[in-house]
Amino acid sequence: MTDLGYDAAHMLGAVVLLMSFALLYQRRLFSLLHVFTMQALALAATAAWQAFSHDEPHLYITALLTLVLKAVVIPVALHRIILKMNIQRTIEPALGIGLTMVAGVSLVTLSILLVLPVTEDATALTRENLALSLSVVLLGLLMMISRRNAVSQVVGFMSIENGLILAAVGVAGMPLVVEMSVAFSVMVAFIIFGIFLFHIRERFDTLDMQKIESFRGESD
Amino acid sequence: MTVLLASLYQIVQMLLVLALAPLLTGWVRLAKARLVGRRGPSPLQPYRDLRRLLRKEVVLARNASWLFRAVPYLMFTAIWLAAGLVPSFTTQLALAPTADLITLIALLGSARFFLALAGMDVGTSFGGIGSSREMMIAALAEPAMLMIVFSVSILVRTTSLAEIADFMMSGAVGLRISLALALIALVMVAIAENARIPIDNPATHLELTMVHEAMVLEYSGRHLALVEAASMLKLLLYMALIACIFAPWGMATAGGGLLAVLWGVAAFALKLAVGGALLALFETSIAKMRVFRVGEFLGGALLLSLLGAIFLYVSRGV
Amino acid sequence: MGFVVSAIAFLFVMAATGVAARRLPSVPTIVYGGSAAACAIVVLWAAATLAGGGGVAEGWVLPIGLPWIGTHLRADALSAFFLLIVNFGGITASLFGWGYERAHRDSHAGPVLPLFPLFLAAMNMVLIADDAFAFLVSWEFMSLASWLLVLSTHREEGTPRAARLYLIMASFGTACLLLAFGLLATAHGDYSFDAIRAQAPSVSAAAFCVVLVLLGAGSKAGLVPLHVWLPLAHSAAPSHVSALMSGVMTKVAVYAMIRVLFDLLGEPAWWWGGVMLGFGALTAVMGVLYALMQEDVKRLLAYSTVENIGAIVIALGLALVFKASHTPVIAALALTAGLLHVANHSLFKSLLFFTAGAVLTATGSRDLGRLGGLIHRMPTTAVLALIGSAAISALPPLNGFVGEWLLFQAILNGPALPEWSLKIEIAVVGAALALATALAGACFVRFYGIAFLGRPRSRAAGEAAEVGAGMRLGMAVPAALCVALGVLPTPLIRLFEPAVRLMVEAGPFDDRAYQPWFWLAPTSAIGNSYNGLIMLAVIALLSVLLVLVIHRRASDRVRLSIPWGCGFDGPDPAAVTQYTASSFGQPIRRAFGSTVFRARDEVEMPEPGDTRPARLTVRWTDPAWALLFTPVGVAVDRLAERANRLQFMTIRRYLTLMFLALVVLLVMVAVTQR
Amino acid sequence: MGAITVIVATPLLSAIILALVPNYRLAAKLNILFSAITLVAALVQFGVEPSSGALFVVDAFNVTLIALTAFVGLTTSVFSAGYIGHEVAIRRLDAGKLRFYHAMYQAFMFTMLLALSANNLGVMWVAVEGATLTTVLMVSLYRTAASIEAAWKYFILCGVGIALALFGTILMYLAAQPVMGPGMAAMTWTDLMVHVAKVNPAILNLAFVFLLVGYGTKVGLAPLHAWLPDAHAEGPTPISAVLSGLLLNVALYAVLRFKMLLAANGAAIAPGPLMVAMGLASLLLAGLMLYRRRDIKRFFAYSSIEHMGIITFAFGMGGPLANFAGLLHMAMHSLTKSAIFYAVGHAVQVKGTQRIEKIAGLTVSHPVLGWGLLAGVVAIAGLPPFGIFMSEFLLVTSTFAREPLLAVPLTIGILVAFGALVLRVQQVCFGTPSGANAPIQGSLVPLFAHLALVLVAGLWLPGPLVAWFQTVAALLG
Repeated sequence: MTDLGYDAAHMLGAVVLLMSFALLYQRRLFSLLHVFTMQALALAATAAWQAFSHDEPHLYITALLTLVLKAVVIPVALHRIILKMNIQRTIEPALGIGLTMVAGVSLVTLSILLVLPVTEDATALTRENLALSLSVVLLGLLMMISRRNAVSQVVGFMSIENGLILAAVGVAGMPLVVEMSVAFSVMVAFIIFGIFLFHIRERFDTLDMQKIESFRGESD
Repeated sequence: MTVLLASLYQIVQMLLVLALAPLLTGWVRLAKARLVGRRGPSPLQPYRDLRRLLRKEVVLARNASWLFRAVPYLMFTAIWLAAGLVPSFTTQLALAPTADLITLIALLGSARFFLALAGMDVGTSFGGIGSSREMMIAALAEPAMLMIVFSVSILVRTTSLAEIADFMMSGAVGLRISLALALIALVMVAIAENARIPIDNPATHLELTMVHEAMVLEYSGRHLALVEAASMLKLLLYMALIACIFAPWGMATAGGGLLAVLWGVAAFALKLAVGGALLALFETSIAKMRVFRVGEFLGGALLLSLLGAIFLYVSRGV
Repeated sequence: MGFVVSAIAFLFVMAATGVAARRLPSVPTIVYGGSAAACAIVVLWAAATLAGGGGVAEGWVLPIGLPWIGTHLRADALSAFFLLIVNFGGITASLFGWGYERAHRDSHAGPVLPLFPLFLAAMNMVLIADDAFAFLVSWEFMSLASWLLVLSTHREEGTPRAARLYLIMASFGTACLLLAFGLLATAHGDYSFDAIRAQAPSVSAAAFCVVLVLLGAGSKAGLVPLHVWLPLAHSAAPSHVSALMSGVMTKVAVYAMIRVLFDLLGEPAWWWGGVMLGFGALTAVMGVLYALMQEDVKRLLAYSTVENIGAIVIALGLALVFKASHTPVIAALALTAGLLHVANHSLFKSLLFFTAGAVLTATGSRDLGRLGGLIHRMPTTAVLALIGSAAISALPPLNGFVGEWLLFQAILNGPALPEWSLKIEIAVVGAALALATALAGACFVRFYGIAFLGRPRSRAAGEAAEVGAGMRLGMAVPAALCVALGVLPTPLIRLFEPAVRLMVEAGPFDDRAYQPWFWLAPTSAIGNSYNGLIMLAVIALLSVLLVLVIHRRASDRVRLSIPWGCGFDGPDPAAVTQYTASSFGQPIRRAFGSTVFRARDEVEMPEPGDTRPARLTVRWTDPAWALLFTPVGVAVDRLAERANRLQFMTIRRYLTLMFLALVVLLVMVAVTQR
Repeated sequence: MGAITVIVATPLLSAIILALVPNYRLAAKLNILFSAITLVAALVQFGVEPSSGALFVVDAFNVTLIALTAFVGLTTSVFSAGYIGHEVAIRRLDAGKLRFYHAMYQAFMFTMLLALSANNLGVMWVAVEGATLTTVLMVSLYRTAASIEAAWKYFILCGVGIALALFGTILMYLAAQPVMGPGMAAMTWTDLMVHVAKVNPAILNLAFVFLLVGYGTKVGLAPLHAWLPDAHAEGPTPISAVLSGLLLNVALYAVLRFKMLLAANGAAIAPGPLMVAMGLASLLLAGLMLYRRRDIKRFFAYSSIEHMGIITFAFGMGGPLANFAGLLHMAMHSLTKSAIFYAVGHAVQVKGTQRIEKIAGLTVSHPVLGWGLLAGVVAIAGLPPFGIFMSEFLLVTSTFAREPLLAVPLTIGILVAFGALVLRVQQVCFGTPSGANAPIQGSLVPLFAHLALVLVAGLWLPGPLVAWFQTVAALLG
C-alpha cells in the first residue's frame, strides 16, 4: 500500500491509543464520557480509512456501527443514567492517577515487546496495529481496575471493545462475522448492564460498587 | 539304648532338682544367719515347713475363682519342668532338644504370668501391688535374659543348653569381656527373678516393699506349699543355669559312664553350695532398694547384656 | 481360581441381599451364613492349592478395568496363604457376627449387613489382583467398605472423628502406593505385575518405591508414627468388624509389603531391610506401651495389634536383609516366622476382639474401670479370653510362642551378616522385641486381671450373663486353633512353605535332615529345636501326677472366708481397696511412660478426717499427635484461613487478579520468546 | 450432517416455543420432551461416522461431549421439573419467571451445543458469549440481593474474559490470514488444523495467552474463578448442575481446541506449563477453600474448581495417558457433579436450608437420598469403584513417572480437598438427623442414572469411546 495510507492508519490508531491514556487521566465522569466519544470517533475513522485503503466495503458498516453506537448512543445513555440517578460526578480512583499512568506506559512497552518478534511474514501494518490494539485492550482493563465508579468501569469495558475492533479492522479480509458479533455483544452487554444498573438501582441507592460488594458470598 | 539312658538321666534330673531345691534354700538361710552371727535354723528346715503347710487346711477367699486354685499346680509344674531342662550333672537329657534357652525363659514367663493373674483374682490391694510390680520387673528382666542368650549364642552358635555346656567345657572360648558382662547381667537378673535382696526381701512382709510375697499373700496350706516349693526350685534353676553356662566343669558328656555321672552330681552339689554361700554373702552385704529403683537396676542389666552382645563383634569378627 | 472369583461374586450377591431383604427377620442368618460359606470355599481352595505345592501359575484377564490392560487376576502361593488367613478370619467373624447381630438387634446402628460381605470381597480382591489398577481399586474399595462399617456406629460420640481420620489416612496410604506403582509402571503405563517384574527399576526408583510402600502399606498396617487412626477406627466399629479390621485387614497390608518388596521390586538392597527393622522395632515397643496406657478394652487390643504388626515387620525386614545378603535359608526362616505370626495374630486377635465384643454385649461397657469378676459370670468367655491372652503373650505351648521363637532364631542369625551396622542394629532390635514381648505379657495380665478377675467394678459387670451360642462358637474356633498351632506348628509351616519358597527361593527346612512331623527344627545354622507336643505332654503328665500326689498325701480340706480388706469392713471389704487398671499400670508408667508420653500421675489427697476418696488422674500426651498430626492439621487450617480471604473481595479486586494473571502470562511469553 | 443440525436446531426452536407457553407445568413437560429429542439426535450422531462441514464439525473430540451435554440436559430437565414444583410451592418463583426460565434453559442448551459443534472460531465465540448471557440471567432469577450480586460479579468477570477471548480469536485470525489468505478459511478449525504448521508462532503464543485467560475465566481456573462459587450458590440448583456439569466443559473444550492448534504448529511455545501452573493453582486453592465453606452449594462449586484444575493439569501434562485421563475426568466430573447437585437440591429443599451445619443425618432421615449423595461424594472424591478413580489413577501414576516434582503437589492438593469432602459429607449424611424433615419432591431417577453411569465407567469403558479418547489424546499432543 502507499506510505500515505500506512501513515494515516498508523496515525489514527495512535489517536485511539492516546484517547485511552486520556481516559485514564480523567477525574470527572462527564469529561470521561467526552473522551470516550472521541476515542469512538477516532476508531470509526480508522475503520473507514481501512475500508477505503483496502477497499473492503464491509468495513464501512463497522465504521458506521461504531460511530452510531459508541460515539452517540452509549455516551448519551450513560449521560442520562448519571443525571437520572444523580451519582456524584467525580471519579474516585482506587489507584493514584500518576501511578495509573506509569502502569499504562509500562503496559504499552510490554505490548511492544510482545509484538517485536512478529517480524517475519506479517506486514508492518499488522505489527503496528497489533501493538496499538494490544495496548488499548490492556489500558481498558487497567481503567476498569483502577476506578471505583460503575460508569467508569463500563467505559473501561467499552474501550476494551474498541481495542478489539481496532485489531479487527486492521487486518485485511476479516470476515464480517466478527464485527457483527462484536457489535451484537457490545449491544447486548450494554442492555444487560442497563438491566443491572436498574436492578441495582432498585436494591441500592448508589452505583458505588463498594456497597454492592458488601454483599458477601457467604453471609457469615 | 542312648534314648533309654537319656530318659533315665532326665527322670533322675527331675527328682534331683526336686530334692535339692529346699536344701539349697535352707543352706542359703543358714549361711546368712551365720554371716550375721546367728545360729540359724537347720538347712533341713524348709522341708519341715513344706510338710507342715501340706498338712494344713486351705483358707480360700469367698470370691476366688478356679484359676486361683489351679495356678499353684500350673506354675509349679512349669518351673519344675524348666529346672529339669537345665543340664545339672549331665548334658545327655532326653528333653534337651524339645526346649532351648528361649523356651526355658518362656516357661518361667508363663509361670509368672499365671501367678500374677492369681494375685489379682481375689481382688485385694496387695495382690494388685504384687502383680503389677512383678510384671514391671519381668518386663525388664526378660529382655536382659534374652540378650544374654543372644551374646552367648553368638559365641556358641546355639541356644540349646546341652550344646552350650558342651562347647563351654571344650574350652574353645577362653576368657572374654562380653562373657563377663553377660555373667554379671545374668546374676542381676537372677537376683531380681528370685525376689532376693536388693530387689525384694523374701523374709519381710512389709507391705510397701513386698513384691513376690504380696502376690501370694492370699495363698495358704498346700497351695502355699506349692508356691514356696516353686520359688525354691526357681532359685536352684538359676544357679544351675549360671553353672551350666559359665562353669560347666565336671558335667558328664556323651558317652560318659556311671562314674562320670556320679562325679557330675558331686560337682553340681559343690557348685550349688558355693553359689548359695556367695548369694548369702551378697545379700548380707547390701541393703534393699526402693521399688522404683528396680527399673534402673534391671535397665542396667539389660544394657550390660546388650553391651556384651556388641562387644563380641569388637573382640572377634563373628 | 474359579472358586475364588465365584466366591467373591457370591459375596457381592450377599451384599445385594443385605440391601434388598433388609426387612426380612432372617436376613442376618442368610447374609452371615452366606459369607461364612463363601469364605469356607476359599479356605478349602487355598489349603488345597498350597498342599498341592503352590498357586496357579497362569492367571485370568477379565475385559474390565483399564481398557487397554484389562483386569489381571492371579493367585500364587503367597496370595493363597493370605487368602487362607483372610477367609478363615472371615468365617469366624461371620459366626460371631451372627450372634452379635441378634444380641444387638434393637440398637439403631447403621447398615452392617450389606457392607460386611463387601468388605470381605474387597480384601479377597486385593489378594488376587495381578495388576496395579485392580490392586489399588480393591485396596481403596477395602478402605471404603471398612470406613462405612466404622460409620455404622455413627451416632456414638467419637465415631465420626475416628472414621474421618481413618479414611483420610487410608487415602494417604493409597496415594503413596499410587505413586509407587507409577514409578514401577514407568511412563508407558505397563500396569500389569508381570510387566513390572519384567523391567528392573533403577536404584533411585527402587529406593523411592521402598519408602512409598512403607508409607502406604505401613499407614494401613499401623506402623508408628502412622498408626494414630488405627486404635480409634478399630475400636469404633462393631466388634466382629473390629476383629476383621485388626486381625485380618492389617494382614492384607502386610501382603502388600511382601508383594512389592519381595516380588515386584526384584533384587533387594541391604538397607531396605534395615529401615524396616528400625520401624518394626519402634512400632513394636511403642504399640505395647500405648496399649499399657489404655483404659478402653478395644483400644488396648487395637494398640496391641500395632505391636504385633511391628513384630511382623521386623520379621519381614530380617527376611529382606538376609535375602539381600544371599543367605536364602535364613531369609526363609525369618519369612516363615513372619507368616506364622501373621496367622497366629489373625487368630488370637480375632479371638480377643470377640471376647471384647462379648463383654461389651454382656456389660454394655468397654471401659476396664467398669469391668471385673467376669470369670464368675461368663465362664466360657473367660476361659477363651485366657487362652487368647496367654497366646498373645507368647506363652508356651501356645501358638504365639512358636512365632516368637522362630523370630528369635532368625534374630540370633544376625551375626552372620556382612554389614556391621546391621549386626548391631539387629542386636538392638532383638532387645526391643524382647522388651515388647515382656511388656505385652504385662499388658495382658492387666487386661485379663482387671476385666475378668477380681471383683465387679460396676453393677452391670456384677449382673453380666454369658453370651449366646453363636458368639461362643465364634470365639471357641480360633481359641482351639491357638492351642493346636502351638502344639503342632509344623504342618502349617509345611503348608505355606511354597509361599516362602516363591519369595526367597528357599524353604525353612532346606538344610536340615528330615525331622518327624511334630518337630520344629528349622535351620542348621543354629541347631535348635522346639517341640510343643512333647512339652504339652510333659506338663500335662507332671501336673496330673502332682495333683494326684498332693490330694492323696496332703490334706484337701478347704475353708471359705473373707479376705482381709485393709481394715475396711462390710460384706465385701476388699472391693473398696481393689486395684484399678491405671493403678496396675503405674509402675510401668513410671518406668517408661514418663519419658515417652510425658505421663504424669496427679494424686488429689483429701485432708485427714475428710471422708472423700482420694483420686488419681493420669495425664499423658501422644507423641505421634504432638509431633506429627497436630502440626499438619494446624498448617492446613492456617492456610485455609489465609485462602478464605479470597472469598470476600470486591469485584474490582477480582478483576485486578485477572489482569495480573494476564500480564504475568504475557511477560512469560515475552521472556520465553527472547 | 443431518443429525447435528437437528441437535443444534431443536433447542433453538424449543426456546422460542417455551417462551410462548404460559403454563409452567406444561412448559416443564415440553422442556423434558425437547431435551429428549436433542438427546436422541445426539445419540444418532454418536452412531454415524464423524464428519465436518463449513458450519459444523463433528469429530472424535466433540462427539462424546455433545452426547454428554444432551444427556445431562435431559436429566437436568427431569430434575428441574420436580425442583420448580417445590419452588413454586414455597413462592420463590412465579409463572412469569418460570416461562423465562424454561426459554432460557433451552437457549442455554442451544448456545452450548453450538459452541461444541461450531467449525468456526467466531461462531464458537458468539455461542460461548451467548451461554454467558443466558446463565447470567438465570443466576439472577431469584432477584434476591445476593443473587443479583452474584450475577453482577459473574457478568463483569466473564464479560471481560469473553472480551479477551475475542481478542485472542482475532489474533488467531491475524496469525492465520497471511498464510491462508483473507476469508472464512482462516477461521475454520478444519482448515486451520491443516495449515497451522506454517503460521507465525509469535502471534499464536499471544493469541493463546488471551484465549487461555479469556475462556479460562469461564472454566473457573484460579485466580480467575471468583464468579463461579457465587453463581453456583445463588442460582436455581438445576442451573448450578448444568453450569458445573456442562458450561465449564464447553469453555475448556474451546481452550483445548486452541491447544490442538498450538500442538500442531511446532514452533509455538508449549502451552503445557501455563496450563499445569493454572491447574495446580486451582486445585490447591479450591482444596483449601473447601474447609471454610458453610453453604453446601458453594462448597460443591469449589469442588468443581478443584476438578477443573485437575483436568487442566492433565492436559497441561500432555502425553497419551495424561490426555486420556483428562478426557475421562471431564466426562466423569460432569456426570458426577451434576448428580451431586441434584442430590443437594433435594437435600436443600427437604431441609429448607443451604447451611451445611443445619443439615445432618440424611442417611437416617432420607435413606435413599442420603446414600445417593454419599455415593456421589465418594465418586467425586476419587474413590473406587467410580470412574474418577480411574482417571486420577492414570494421571497421578503417569505424572509421577515423568515429573515426580509435579506429582507431589498434585497428590497433596487432591488429599487436602479429600479431607474437606470427607469432613462435610460425614456431617451431612451421618449423625442424628437435624433440620426440617419434608418429603422429597420430584424423582431421584436422574441422580441414580448418573451414578450408575459413573459406576459402570469406573469398571468398564466401551471400546469405541476408548478409541475416540485415544485419537483425541494423540491430537492434543
